[in-house]
Amino acid sequence: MTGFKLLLRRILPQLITLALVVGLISIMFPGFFEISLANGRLYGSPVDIFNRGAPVALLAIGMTLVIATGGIDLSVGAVMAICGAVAAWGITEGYGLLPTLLMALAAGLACGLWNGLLVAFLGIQPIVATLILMVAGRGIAQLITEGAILTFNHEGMIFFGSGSLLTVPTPIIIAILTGALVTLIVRRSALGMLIEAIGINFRASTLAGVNTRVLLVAVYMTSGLCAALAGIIAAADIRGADANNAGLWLELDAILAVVIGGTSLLGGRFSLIASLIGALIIQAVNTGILLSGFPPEFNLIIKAVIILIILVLQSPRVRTVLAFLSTARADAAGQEKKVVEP
Amino acid sequence: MNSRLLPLLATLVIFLAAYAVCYAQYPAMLSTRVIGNLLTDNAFLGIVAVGMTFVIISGGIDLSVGSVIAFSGVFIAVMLRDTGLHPLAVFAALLVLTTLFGAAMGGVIHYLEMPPFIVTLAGMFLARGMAYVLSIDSVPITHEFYEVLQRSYWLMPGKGRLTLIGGMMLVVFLAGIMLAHRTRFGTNVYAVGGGVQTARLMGVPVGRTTVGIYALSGFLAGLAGIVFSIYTSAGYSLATVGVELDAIAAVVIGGTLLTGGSGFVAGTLIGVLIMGLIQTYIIFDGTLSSWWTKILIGMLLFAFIVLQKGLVWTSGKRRAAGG
Amino acid sequence: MPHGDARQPLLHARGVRKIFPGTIALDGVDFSLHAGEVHALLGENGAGKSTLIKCLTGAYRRDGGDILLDGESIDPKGTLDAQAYGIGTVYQEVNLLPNLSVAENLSLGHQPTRFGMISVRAMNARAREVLSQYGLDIDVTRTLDSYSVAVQQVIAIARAVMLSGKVLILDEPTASLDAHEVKMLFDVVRSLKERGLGIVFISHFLDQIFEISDRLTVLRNGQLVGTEVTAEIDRVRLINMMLGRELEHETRAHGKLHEAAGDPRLVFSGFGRKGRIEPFDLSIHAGEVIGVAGLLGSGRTETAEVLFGVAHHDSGEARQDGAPVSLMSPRQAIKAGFGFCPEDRKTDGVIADLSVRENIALALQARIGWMRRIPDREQKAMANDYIRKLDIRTPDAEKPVGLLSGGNQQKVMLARWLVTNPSFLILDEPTRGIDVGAHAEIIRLIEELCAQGMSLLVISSELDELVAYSHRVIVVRDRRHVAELAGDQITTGNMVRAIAAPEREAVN
Amino acid sequence: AQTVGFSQIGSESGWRAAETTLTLQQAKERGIDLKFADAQQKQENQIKALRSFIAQGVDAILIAPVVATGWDSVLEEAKEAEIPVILLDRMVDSSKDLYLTAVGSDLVHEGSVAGQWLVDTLAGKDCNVVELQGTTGSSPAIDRKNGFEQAIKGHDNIKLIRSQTGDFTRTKGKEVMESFLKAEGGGKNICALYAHNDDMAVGAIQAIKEAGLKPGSDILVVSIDAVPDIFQAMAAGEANATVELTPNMAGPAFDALAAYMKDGTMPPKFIQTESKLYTQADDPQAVYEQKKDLGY
Ligand SMILES: Nc1ncnc2c1ncn2[C@@H]1O[C@H](COP(=O)(O)OP(=O)(O)OP(=O)(O)O)[C@@H](O)[C@H]1O
Ligand SMILES: Nc1ncnc2c1ncn2[C@@H]1O[C@H](COP(=O)(O)OP(=O)(O)OP(=O)(O)O)[C@@H](O)[C@H]1O
Ligand SMILES: [Mg+2]
Ligand SMILES: [Mg+2]
Repeated sequence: MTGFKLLLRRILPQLITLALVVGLISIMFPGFFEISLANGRLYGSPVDIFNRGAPVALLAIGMTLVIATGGIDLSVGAVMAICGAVAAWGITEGYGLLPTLLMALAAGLACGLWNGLLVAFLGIQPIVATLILMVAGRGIAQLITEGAILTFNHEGMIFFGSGSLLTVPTPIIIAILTGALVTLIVRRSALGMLIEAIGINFRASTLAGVNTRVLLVAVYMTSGLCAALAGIIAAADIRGADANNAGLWLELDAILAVVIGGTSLLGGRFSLIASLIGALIIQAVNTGILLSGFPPEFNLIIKAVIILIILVLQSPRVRTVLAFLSTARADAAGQEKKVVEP
Repeated sequence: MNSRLLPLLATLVIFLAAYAVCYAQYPAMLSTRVIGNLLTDNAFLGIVAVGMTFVIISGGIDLSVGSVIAFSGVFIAVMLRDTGLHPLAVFAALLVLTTLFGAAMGGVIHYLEMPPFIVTLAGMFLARGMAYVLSIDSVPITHEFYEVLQRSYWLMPGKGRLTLIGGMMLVVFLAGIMLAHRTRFGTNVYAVGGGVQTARLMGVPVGRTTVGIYALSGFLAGLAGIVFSIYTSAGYSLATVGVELDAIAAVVIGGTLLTGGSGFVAGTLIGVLIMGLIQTYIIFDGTLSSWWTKILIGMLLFAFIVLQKGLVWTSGKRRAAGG
Repeated sequence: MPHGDARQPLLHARGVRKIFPGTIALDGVDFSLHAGEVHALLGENGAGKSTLIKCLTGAYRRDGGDILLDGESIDPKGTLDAQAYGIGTVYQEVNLLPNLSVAENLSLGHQPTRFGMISVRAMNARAREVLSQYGLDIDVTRTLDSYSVAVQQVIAIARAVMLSGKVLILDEPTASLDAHEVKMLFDVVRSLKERGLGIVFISHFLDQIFEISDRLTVLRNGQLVGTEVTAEIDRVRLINMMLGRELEHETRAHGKLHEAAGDPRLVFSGFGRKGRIEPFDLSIHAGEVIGVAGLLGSGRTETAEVLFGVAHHDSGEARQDGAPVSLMSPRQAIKAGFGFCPEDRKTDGVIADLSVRENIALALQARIGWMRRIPDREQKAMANDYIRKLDIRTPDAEKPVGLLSGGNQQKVMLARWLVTNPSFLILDEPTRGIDVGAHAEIIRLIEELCAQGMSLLVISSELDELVAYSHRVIVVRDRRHVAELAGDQITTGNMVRAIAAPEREAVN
Repeated sequence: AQTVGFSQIGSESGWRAAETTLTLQQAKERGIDLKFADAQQKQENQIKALRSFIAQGVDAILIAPVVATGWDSVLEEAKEAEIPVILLDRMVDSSKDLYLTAVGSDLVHEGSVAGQWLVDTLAGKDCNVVELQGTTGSSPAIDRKNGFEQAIKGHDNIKLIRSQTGDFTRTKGKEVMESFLKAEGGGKNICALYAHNDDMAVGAIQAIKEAGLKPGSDILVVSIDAVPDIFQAMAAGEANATVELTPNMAGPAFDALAAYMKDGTMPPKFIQTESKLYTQADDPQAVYEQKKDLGY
């Protein structure tokens, strides 16, 4: 089987889910697929899904790697706020675009480094280690903005939120480029396999000579970097750093995206592209809810029900049943229940 | 001493030391008032954290509890407002409901083999969504029975109050400790946390246990909801946002491993008290801005965890060296 | 008479089938067990022994066939059901819970209760009593993971025996036991047999099979080869049945290796770690095999772990070719050209969800660094090479290693280190759970490797094996290296004496 | 000096940050030692804070209650300890003798001021309005919605066609507005936007601009709070009106407290601050300059 076919089979459930959600929306809202140009920029609901989904997609990239190592990163929302605040502060203080961007990215890396050190060297459980930054991080962000929304009007900075390149909104480009770059690095080098090895059996990987700790730190730093990008986009989008609300609860969406993408929260095998599709699915659901016109008190229920349906359809148990029913392919490898014992 | 108790002991030592530090700075912190407040104010958190301890020991997680508490409050308030039922009847109905809700999540987790994180995340959305649907407004509870409940406290010397709900939390902790260490269900929870596959091969009824764990967590979240409604005499759909994270933090500070398989209900009590102590300290200080409050909470959390690790590590080392 | 064929069997399986994706693990296997007999189940690694056990006890859903207990059709849905039918099982690899105390592990599901509450005191007392039957006097309130694999194995056996009312199934229970424990186990098995239990016994040690079993059934590639009365079959024919071919040479029959000379390649002096292993001196030449012998928990594994940097040594120093080397982590050890194939393959060895190919390439890749990925083609070639060389039974190199049979996982572990071509390889119980054919293969491999100049340190509970390939043997007792045997001194008898010698004789 | 405990809801918006800043400033001017406690949007934290203030024996307590219900027992405790309590900017459901006074604006009134402005501006022209609600379930969201609906009731030319929550934030305001625009024929069906706070309005204005429409003329924008940024938008002609909610609630509160402490003067139970309407005619640039350093 070729690599492409393998990939397709891996992401097929996610693609089908996405198609179903989009189909559902377009039934409820027939004008869904209309795309036009406005201000030299693609304009339409599908574009919105990509555009609004970009921050979560970025977070999901880092989160996928973290989860693959068997960890979790709850701090990404707060890191977004910190980096957004740094970006807004740098720009308003007049440091210029490039230095400001570098500062914001460095802030993200520093946050990731902190998380990574706690997890890899102090042996603190990832959920707690990152909970610390989740709590404190927003405080740090507010410290930078002094609690207010720090607004700016720098065209270069705004470009990252609402600009476009060849009619495609910048956030989409950034998310896709980052996704492609990380996939390339991870799959063209041995990183991917080593990360998976750590996630499946940390001790055995260490004994096999894998530089587990350094790798862990690197993975959390990647997550921090992705969060920084998302934070810059979020700040640029509203032309201001909202330390209180930027990225609030987005960590849950990112985790959800990774899980919908089929990566186990226990670590191990991962697929970045599936996570990205997962992020799109979540945003499609959100956008669909907004377009539907239901009163907002139903938002959460609708979301919960849709998530449950998606997950039930993707659950290993149901998938084996489905695979069994469609006897077309009996060798549905990889979907068989995993048993570690011989 | 049993080496398994080491983290528990470390946590206790740290708590006492921290309290001593606080006392040195603000002598009023040792008043019965503060101690009574510590119990009363954290009663709902403590109760829900007991359920969370079981869930986490089994290797799972329950993100729905905060929303279930909010839902419970709204449910009680709306029922008391719109029907003539006695609060006790409403409590019973509510507990059945939340227990079933938990059991249903456990069922989905076990039978559909879905990760608890996500199932309970959906549960979290669902419960809060239901609360919204019941009532967007906050609904006051005016039943006289509630006044009776609120007035039942024991006035300690020094004007501190040991309230009904504070006492209830302690009872739940005692029951939780017994359940964890003195029943087959408790051992099964630890067994599932040690490894589902292995537990199954050893004949542990994994399905029943998993459903039971989340049902228990649902039940205790409902109970915490009742306590919270007594605490505030109202139901509000936006209440207790993020309490699940507080509960998880308390459980983990109490020495329970999120990877499952080891931990103590008693440790969770200390965890809850530590979290309460941090907050009380910050309020007594009263000079911190909003942001420094958050940063300090994070730093203290960090300090506690590192101290605990260090203590366990050094004493573990000493034991090894001593033979 | 235990094996009168006319009687109704206690446990009878007919036409059991089990299909995994890409593998037919069991293809219509018949199996019958009588009351009061010990029935051995044999076959190569991956023949389907464990799978049959799991189908019988409901741990796997079978895809076909019937199971009769006392003539009644039963269909256990899980281990719990099987236990209710009176079937107690020790599965391959220790299947106990590392986080529970020894006593809890023993009594899980059957804890003594008073007024619905578990009586911890009674539970501990019972555990102590049960384990004393196996000569194990340990603190039953400590968690299981504070004991070595071997101790855990004994506990698992004790538990299964407690649970078995009619049938006891033991899947490679002796893989990590030494002669002493094995004897103890056999005593228990015999007494159970007296009481009329049917016992299924799986092992790759033919001596043990001949010693304890009444009848035996051989599987090959998921198919039944035949059932025989043990007394009526000889070793050669049995091996023939299992492998489907002649075995060229068995372990015992081989000549001594050439003597190593010149400067030692590695010198460890005063190496040790407080609380784990007393400081010891050790020097190793190129092309030399050093055997390590000792009882359970004597500190053999600890010796290996200190050498490989898993446990940091806190005294002594190491020199390689005269120059000091730092061995504070596995990475440093690997950089110095070490390799280490650990004893507990489940927790320390295999990466269960990764494929055979990736597992084999892992150590080499880690040494090369993440940047230079070994191309897929090379990885495949490497994997296929060793799949062939070590006869690893897998449909292809892409199968997740966790789905292989126990013995085959062990071979993958070996392959992982062989591809790194280390100058010094530490093997902790390398032949654990490996079938006769592969066993001979591995021993031949060890000889071949040291002929090529590799130095080895091999820990094994099989003293015969040590005699076969070691140039020198270190005997470990109570976390101390108490004796070193060389040349003609290396005999099973000498080793047993050194292992058992009381304290006063120890220093020599 | 007096010690006063101040339990603030949190720091969820610029407006609230400004309220905190001004409260601290006012306390400092009067030589009051202010104990500040941020409750991070949680009622339970506010109750804890109140209890701790009582345990410390402060002289008075200021509280901006996150929700109206659930304060009875803790307020009773304060009363028993003879500590006067003053409510800031939001009301509680409890009996009036449990607190000294409440300083704040009438949230329903704010909504109706905004609604009335729309009614007056349209002067009978047909208009489809979209609404950006605050956080679902929060009292400002409920009351501001009610007030607005009361004001437009009976004016059949005004139709509320879509209403969705924007969580009081810019990001969500922008995102929700984007979907409103798509759902309503690219914005052609929308003639006015009512946002429950200025932040959402600022976000929505960007969405309108990015859709190629002109906020302020193609789509009228009215919102509440009067934070500095909305004045900038008004100055640029991109927003039309805002209703002021003054962040200086502490000033009147401290005054009332001082009077009460001095000779037991009981203040009125509700000190209402003005809900002033600002439009483009009020020299928004000047108001911006005046407000921008207040810590919004
Ligand atoms: N869960 C599973 N999924 C896929 N294949 C499996 C699974 N379990 C076992 N197999 C395959 O079934 C075959 C039989 O394995 P089994 O474990 O029964 O062998 P065994 O006879 O016990 O060998 P050993 O002596 O090495 O323990 C092997 O080829 C193995 O790869
Ligand atoms: N019979 C026993 N009684 C008490 N403790 C034991 C016993 N056997 C092993 N242990 C414990 O198990 C731990 C592991 O020992 P270690 O792995 O070094 O043993 P070993 O010599 O490698 O033996 P093996 O690997 O064959 O079990 C030791 O720290 C010891 O505490
Ligand atoms: Mg086997
Ligand atoms: Mg060993």
